[in-house]
Amino acid sequence: MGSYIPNSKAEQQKMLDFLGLASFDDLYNEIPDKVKLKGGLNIPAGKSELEVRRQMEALAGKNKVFRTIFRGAGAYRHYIPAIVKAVASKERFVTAYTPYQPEISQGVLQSIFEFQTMICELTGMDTANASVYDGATACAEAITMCVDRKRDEVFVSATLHPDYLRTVKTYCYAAGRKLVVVPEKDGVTDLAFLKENLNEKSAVFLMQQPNFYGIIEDAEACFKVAREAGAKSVMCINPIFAAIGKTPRECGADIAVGEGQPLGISLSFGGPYLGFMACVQELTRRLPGRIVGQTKDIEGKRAFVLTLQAREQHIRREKASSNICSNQALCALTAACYMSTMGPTGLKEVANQCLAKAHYAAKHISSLPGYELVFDAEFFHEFVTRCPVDVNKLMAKLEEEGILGGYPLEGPYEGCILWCFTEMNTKEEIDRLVAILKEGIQE
Amino acid sequence: MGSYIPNSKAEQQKMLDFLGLASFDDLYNEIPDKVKLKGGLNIPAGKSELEVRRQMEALAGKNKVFRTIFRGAGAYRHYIPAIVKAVASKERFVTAYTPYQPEISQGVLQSIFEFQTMICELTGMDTANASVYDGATACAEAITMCVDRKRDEVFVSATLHPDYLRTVKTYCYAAGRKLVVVPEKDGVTDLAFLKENLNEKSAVFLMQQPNFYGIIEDAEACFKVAREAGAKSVMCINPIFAAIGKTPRECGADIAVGEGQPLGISLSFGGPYLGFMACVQELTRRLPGRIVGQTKDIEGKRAFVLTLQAREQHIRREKASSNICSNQALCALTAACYMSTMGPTGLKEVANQCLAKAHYAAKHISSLPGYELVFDAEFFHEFVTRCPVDVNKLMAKLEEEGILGGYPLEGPYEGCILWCFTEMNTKEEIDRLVAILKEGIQE
Amino acid sequence: MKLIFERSTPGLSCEILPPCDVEAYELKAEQQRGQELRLPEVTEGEISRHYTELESQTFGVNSGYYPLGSCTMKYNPKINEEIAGLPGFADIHPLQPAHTVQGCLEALRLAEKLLCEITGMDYMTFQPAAGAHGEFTGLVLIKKYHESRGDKKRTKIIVPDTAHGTNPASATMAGFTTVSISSGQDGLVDLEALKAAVGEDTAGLMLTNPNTLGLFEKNIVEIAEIVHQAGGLLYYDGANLNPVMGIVRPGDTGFDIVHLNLHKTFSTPHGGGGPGSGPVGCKAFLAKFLPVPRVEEKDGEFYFSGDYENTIGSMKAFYGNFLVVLKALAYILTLGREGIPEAAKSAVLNANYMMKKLEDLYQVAYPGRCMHEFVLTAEPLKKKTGVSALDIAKGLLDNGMHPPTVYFPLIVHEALMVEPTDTESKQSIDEAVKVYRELYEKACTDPEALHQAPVKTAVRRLDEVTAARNPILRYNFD
Amino acid sequence: MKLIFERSTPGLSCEILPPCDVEAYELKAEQQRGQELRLPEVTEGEISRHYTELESQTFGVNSGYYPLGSCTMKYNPKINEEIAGLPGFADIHPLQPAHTVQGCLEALRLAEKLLCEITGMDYMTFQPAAGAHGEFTGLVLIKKYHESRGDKKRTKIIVPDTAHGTNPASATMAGFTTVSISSGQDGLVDLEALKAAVGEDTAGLMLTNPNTLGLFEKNIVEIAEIVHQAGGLLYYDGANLNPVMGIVRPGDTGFDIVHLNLHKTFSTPHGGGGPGSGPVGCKAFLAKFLPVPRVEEKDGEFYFSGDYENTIGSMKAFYGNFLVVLKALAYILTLGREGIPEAAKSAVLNANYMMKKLEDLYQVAYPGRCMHEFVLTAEPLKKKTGVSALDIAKGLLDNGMHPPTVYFPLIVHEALMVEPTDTESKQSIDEAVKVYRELYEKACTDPEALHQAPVKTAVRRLDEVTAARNPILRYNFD
Ligand SMILES: Cc1ncc(COP(=O)(O)O)c(C=O)c1O
Ligand SMILES: Cc1ncc(COP(=O)(O)O)c(C=O)c1O
Repeated sequence: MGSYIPNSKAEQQKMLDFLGLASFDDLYNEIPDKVKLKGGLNIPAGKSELEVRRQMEALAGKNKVFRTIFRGAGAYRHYIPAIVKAVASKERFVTAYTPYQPEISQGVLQSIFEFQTMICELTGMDTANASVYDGATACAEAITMCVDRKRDEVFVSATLHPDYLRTVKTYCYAAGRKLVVVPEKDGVTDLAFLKENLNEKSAVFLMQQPNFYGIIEDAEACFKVAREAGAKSVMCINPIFAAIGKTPRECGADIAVGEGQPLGISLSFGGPYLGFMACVQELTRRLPGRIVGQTKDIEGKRAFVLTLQAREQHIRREKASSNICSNQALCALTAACYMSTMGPTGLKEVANQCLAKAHYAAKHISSLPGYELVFDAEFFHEFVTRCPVDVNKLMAKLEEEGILGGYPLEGPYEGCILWCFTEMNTKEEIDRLVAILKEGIQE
Repeated sequence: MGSYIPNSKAEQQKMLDFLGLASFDDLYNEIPDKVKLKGGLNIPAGKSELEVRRQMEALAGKNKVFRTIFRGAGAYRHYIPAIVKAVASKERFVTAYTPYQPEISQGVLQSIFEFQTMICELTGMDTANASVYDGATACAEAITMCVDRKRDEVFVSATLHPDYLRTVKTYCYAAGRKLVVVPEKDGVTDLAFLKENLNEKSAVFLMQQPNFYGIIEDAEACFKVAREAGAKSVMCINPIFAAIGKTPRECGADIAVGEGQPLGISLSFGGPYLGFMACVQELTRRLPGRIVGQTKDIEGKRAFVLTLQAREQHIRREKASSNICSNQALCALTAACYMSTMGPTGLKEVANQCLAKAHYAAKHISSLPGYELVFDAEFFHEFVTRCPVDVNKLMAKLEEEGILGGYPLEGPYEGCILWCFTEMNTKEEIDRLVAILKEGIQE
Repeated sequence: MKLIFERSTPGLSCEILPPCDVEAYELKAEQQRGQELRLPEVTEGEISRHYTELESQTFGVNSGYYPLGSCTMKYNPKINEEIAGLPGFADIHPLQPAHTVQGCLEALRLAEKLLCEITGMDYMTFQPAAGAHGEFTGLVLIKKYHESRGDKKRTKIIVPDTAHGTNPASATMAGFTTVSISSGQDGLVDLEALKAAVGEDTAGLMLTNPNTLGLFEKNIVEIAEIVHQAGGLLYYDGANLNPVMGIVRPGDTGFDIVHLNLHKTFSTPHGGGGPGSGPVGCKAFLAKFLPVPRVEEKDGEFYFSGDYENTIGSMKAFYGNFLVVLKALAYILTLGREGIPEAAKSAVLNANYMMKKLEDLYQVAYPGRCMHEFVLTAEPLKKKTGVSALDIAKGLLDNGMHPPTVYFPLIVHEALMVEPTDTESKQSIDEAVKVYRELYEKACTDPEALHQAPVKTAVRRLDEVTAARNPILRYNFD
Repeated sequence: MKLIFERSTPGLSCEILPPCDVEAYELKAEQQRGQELRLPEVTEGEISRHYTELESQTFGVNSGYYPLGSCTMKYNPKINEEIAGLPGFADIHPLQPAHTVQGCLEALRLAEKLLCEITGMDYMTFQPAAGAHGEFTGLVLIKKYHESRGDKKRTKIIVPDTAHGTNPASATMAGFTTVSISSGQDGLVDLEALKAAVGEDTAGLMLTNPNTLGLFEKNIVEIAEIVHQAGGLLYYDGANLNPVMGIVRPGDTGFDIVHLNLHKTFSTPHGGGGPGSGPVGCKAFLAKFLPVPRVEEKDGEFYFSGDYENTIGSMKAFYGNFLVVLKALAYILTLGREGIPEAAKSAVLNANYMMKKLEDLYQVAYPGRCMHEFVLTAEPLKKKTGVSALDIAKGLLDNGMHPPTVYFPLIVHEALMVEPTDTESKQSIDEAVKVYRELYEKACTDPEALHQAPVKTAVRRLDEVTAARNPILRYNFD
């Protein structure tokens, strides 16, 4: 059994003696006997490091690591530079906690301040927070920011990622808010529906850009409608796309949120990821979670500190803007380091390569009989095609070649495939994919 | 092309302007034109990080990583605890250089002081240095320590690792020293030969423990003979064995050296490894290389510093005890961290498991017809058996099963196999090996 | 310290990607970003130095004593990090087909089984990303439960005044009204106050046990009875499970739902504020409400369930902070049957030892046996010398130690909440005690010195008022 | 700081191994260790804190400006570390059959080809583990060469007085006598002195170019002619290749043998003193003497040669510091054709820029165009103020900078040898210049302050005399 306890039995005895206790059990005199666990935990005995490693390596060995990935749908494989991994694994960043004591936490604080700045730059917004759990909860939290007693109806586009939509539904259910899902038409938000249904109770309209199907929507038009109805607008944006695409601010959003995983965070079977949130000046004090601000110390030296804490649960308790306490700080640091490493040119290059490769792939895939594009709309790095063969069989075949194929859609587009291409996919890989698809049709 | 240069073209131009230079080429005015390289280097253009990673990963992919290893012969697979890897990769340990400025290098200095202490503890010696390149060069340097004008003949047992022997030969050739290889008899040093041939010119006798064939030799007897002839004794010892075996000091050696790789350093296709050297008090000032000593700062605070530098090349130049400058400091730190992690109990446990597993394996392998033990002598974790089938075919068969079999010997024992077993080999693996060997015989 | 933006030089960059190997594509002008993208332009060496500097101004568990009450800053074993970094975990896409992620699914199931045994629960979801997220999840379960029984009047959640701020905040998010009940003289839930508070509108009680004063709610069985009898459910805030794991199980003391803080009790690192993991366990009768997807097992094959009819939905995308769960799993496997209670006992012993070493100088807010932490009040000291809890905290900084949590729980004035944890040695506690005692002396003889502290840190006390009044929340490029 | 032994508590340990799964075996009593084994007994958390503390008292390239002359402390790219850590390299046994290590062998061959092109050599061995080891290897080649020609009288190696201490020390190890020749007024090899020194007993000349004063030996062609005509060989100490790589190749200026310091020129980290790598290249006529084993290639398959007839043997076990070679290889592939000379030029530009910014205050020992480094002499300053080169160095420590190399080369009194390297920015050089200038002012106004420096470091100046006189070289347990 691995023990991390740095006191020997002899020392522990000394401590017990000092406390005047006969045994360890005496430490728990306050606990009624009848509720104490009898006979110990029914779990295996402790193991040595080597054994635990072997067991966990065996588990890892049961997963398949795909060499080639053409699947996104909310989790994207991008290249993670070595420096990013090195920085993110620095021991003190990893083992510190929330920087409650700013005098010895300037490192973490400054890293968040830098992250906030970069998120503002990406989204065009004025203020960003230190992170929330992920893209889905960022959407949910953004909605909460917009709701007040007068306006408490929520509009969300059906083209939002299904997991995000489900999360938003749960949050709305919990808070007792009415949620209207704006239907999708030809792969995009039904603007007419939105126009017709927004009303004086409508608090907010939220949509995703590019949307779940990869399509770059006409967000500006949607947000204009929302604004005219007196509702706030939230854009959930892919941060890589934001490097080249019209920013949420430029589209007229009041709040920008998104999933930061593409910014240097590994796929990790879905987490930990990084929810980011940014907003226009007026909404700053409605932001949930930690925010770092710049100030001075008593000697006039620039310094950083957690600020605007009057919004937060530890001060406001039931009146707080959110319950969030622990967030995804280390992921935020990772993303900031990633953005610094790529720089403006590099980040745009990532985006442009995604764009170029997806369009190259789309051209060749969609020219295969049966693999037509489902939607006739501009896209970023994901797009939907039909599939002339059994999707599961196709995926199995690709798997044999070490390829994770596109995501088989469910619901209205069952039988279609959502493909994703990033800078990680070489032309060679894409050509190989097209060749395999072609073979599959001929068989 | 990856660039690590932190000055933009614009800034470089500013710097050139400041220097009054028209172009970069002017920086090299001092170099005669006729020797300058024309047309640039004939090497490929620079590559991005992603490309370099792909190229190097492709190379790594051409090597076979064996799940199971039964081969040692100078490089041993032991378990490396996670904390050891984490410590050894700490950025400042990795990127610092020799601690010439002790006030800002106490970390490195203290780590070496601790290493020296542990090596002294392992070997029973009084003083250790900060490391030399590897076990082979440690042997060669130890010999140099013992030679003087009166005594300059060197005796080395033939049971020394062949690479070490070759290295010692090269060093002796360079210095113009006579080298006598004491022959091997039944797998051990021929004591009678040693006794007969040592003389008043003999400076030193060096042997390995356990020897190349895994055998625990009667070093005490050999060293007694050497001492009686007025020669110094050097033991090249496996540091894991030293945890349970008679120490060099107890055997009567004046100097202990060895390869520190088993102490937490990965196999790494042969390097970097770690040469350690320790000696009795009287020889301290003949030790080569860096030595760290304890002292005080002007406020009386304990501190550490490179000391006894009057032995070294940067002070003594041609009269130095060695030319060594850069050594294997990070490997020494790694080994010290490994020894701290294992502790006295843990290190003995490693040794005892090696011992137990090798004897378990020997019992079962040698009971197979044709796989008899070649030597009838006590061994630690390596032993030699005969092989009733074609060795190469056997190895190929094991390889198919992900097993790196024992080392096929050359020279006098050609056709025999040197097996090695460590704590990393489970009973299951060993049983599987025995089963495969058995099958092989029956075929 | 420079900001990374201040290290930027126009034109510099790291060369990370090869040139694009397919033809370029351009977005329509109206889809393109107009605004300039001002990210740092730096070489790798510059980035490396920058973060090395930031790290040097960050205090982590490895930097020294870190007894931050309620946060369980225990040592984070390195093997767990290595395991979470294995490509077989880190490089797995969350939407891979089930047969290619059997290892991930098995790990989640195994973690569920082990943690159910440790908490006495029947089922567990790993979706919640942190403790507060777990609370929220649990409260939505409570809501759904009552609703499913047609019981719509239960709109109130009872929360003791010692509770962490996330408890009432979570209640609000779940659409409940918080009823705060004050603690008794002994720092425990006042049974009479509880009885008075419960009723037909009671949805449930949230309780931390041991509570945030470090005291075990010894009347837990009675408390459970009162709440259950009123028709409410019992929610366990597991942030303080560490001192009682393997000793007493929330499930055995009447709790219906628990959340755990894997980043506290189960040694996963705190990451400068996250990511954590806040799995929620419940008794069988609540299982059908749990968020989806859930991992199921059939004939040794693992798979994700589809939507359950009664599920509350999802708490986030995918399945939670998976890599964090892995680290906790490795820790539990390492400690095992005997190690879990051993760690608990060590935490309690350390806390009581340190408390006793200090109680003659600093006043213990609620004396008696504490569990993993104890709360001091600097109020008498402040009255006597003018030196506050904050001053003491800042004085500790100058001694290379992280201060305890200050000014929490709110019911203790000038609170200093000390949680040594199980992985702290007697030696380091003794050293800390020495410093705490010296600071007390200092407060008596030279209070001004403590008002001025810290002086040895990278920056000194900050102007937090201006920070909040005129917030500067991002770098100004102009 | 505590020593790890002082953190030890009897009875503690990390639990690393499972119990042994085969029957125990015991050595005979006379083969067993009698002496107690006093290693630290500590938990992992204690080890982690210990080394975190040690690291915090270690100055690395990432900590700040590190212009340690002759050592080329350039930035160490992280990708190289990641590559060296790949299991396909790190977990390979050196004695695996050739067909299972084709990747390792190909990497060695590729590195050989690239470095041969960069140096103008025909063959290269990677066995030498560091620069000095390379020198020794090269000198043994020289010895063997002359011997092979029956030329036994060549017992002398000529070494300029500016040479690094390893040069003469290596000559001794190779059984040669060192003939030191003094430099001319201009800091370069004095051709007349050289002519006087060479003769029938000349085995060779060791030369560093640019030399340790940072000056390019512009008469290199003449030097080569003189030595070759006398029958000697030319050895290139490659520690200073950085400023001329891709610009001029030792092989093209008459050198027969070179060693490289991969841990200097090719960005592999210095590891607090090592490991490095000191490959040795030579012209074709010397190839048959190179150490074995050597990597050979046939039909795209790589293998190790057996013993060559004329080989000097081996310099160490196996094939050199393989992982270090890999890092250098990754670096060379990254920089490539244009990047290599670009790095060289950046190094030269930085050095000249900084020199010019200082030359009005600090005296440049040998003024003119420098290459990668320049040597200042604090002698006039010392005469004027009593402040020595060492005092300036210690003053730099208080400013968070690593000092230059001091008191080397020996021919410059009060030498300060500054090598900014190519990976330092103008900004950081400007900051350094500011500090150097301030220290000069300080020396003039308050010399005592500099005699007292450093004051901000973890420890202050050490008593090095006592350390050497009464050496304490290991922890005393009693
Ligand atoms: C008692 C208690 N409950 C809940 C929480 C919230 O946990 P988290 O920060 O993981 O959201 C905390 C964290 O500080 C806590 O101490
Ligand atoms: C000019 C010169 N030659 C040789 C060496 C020796 O190299 P190493 O330390 O790698 O043995 C050095 C190292 O400082 C050097 O600067």
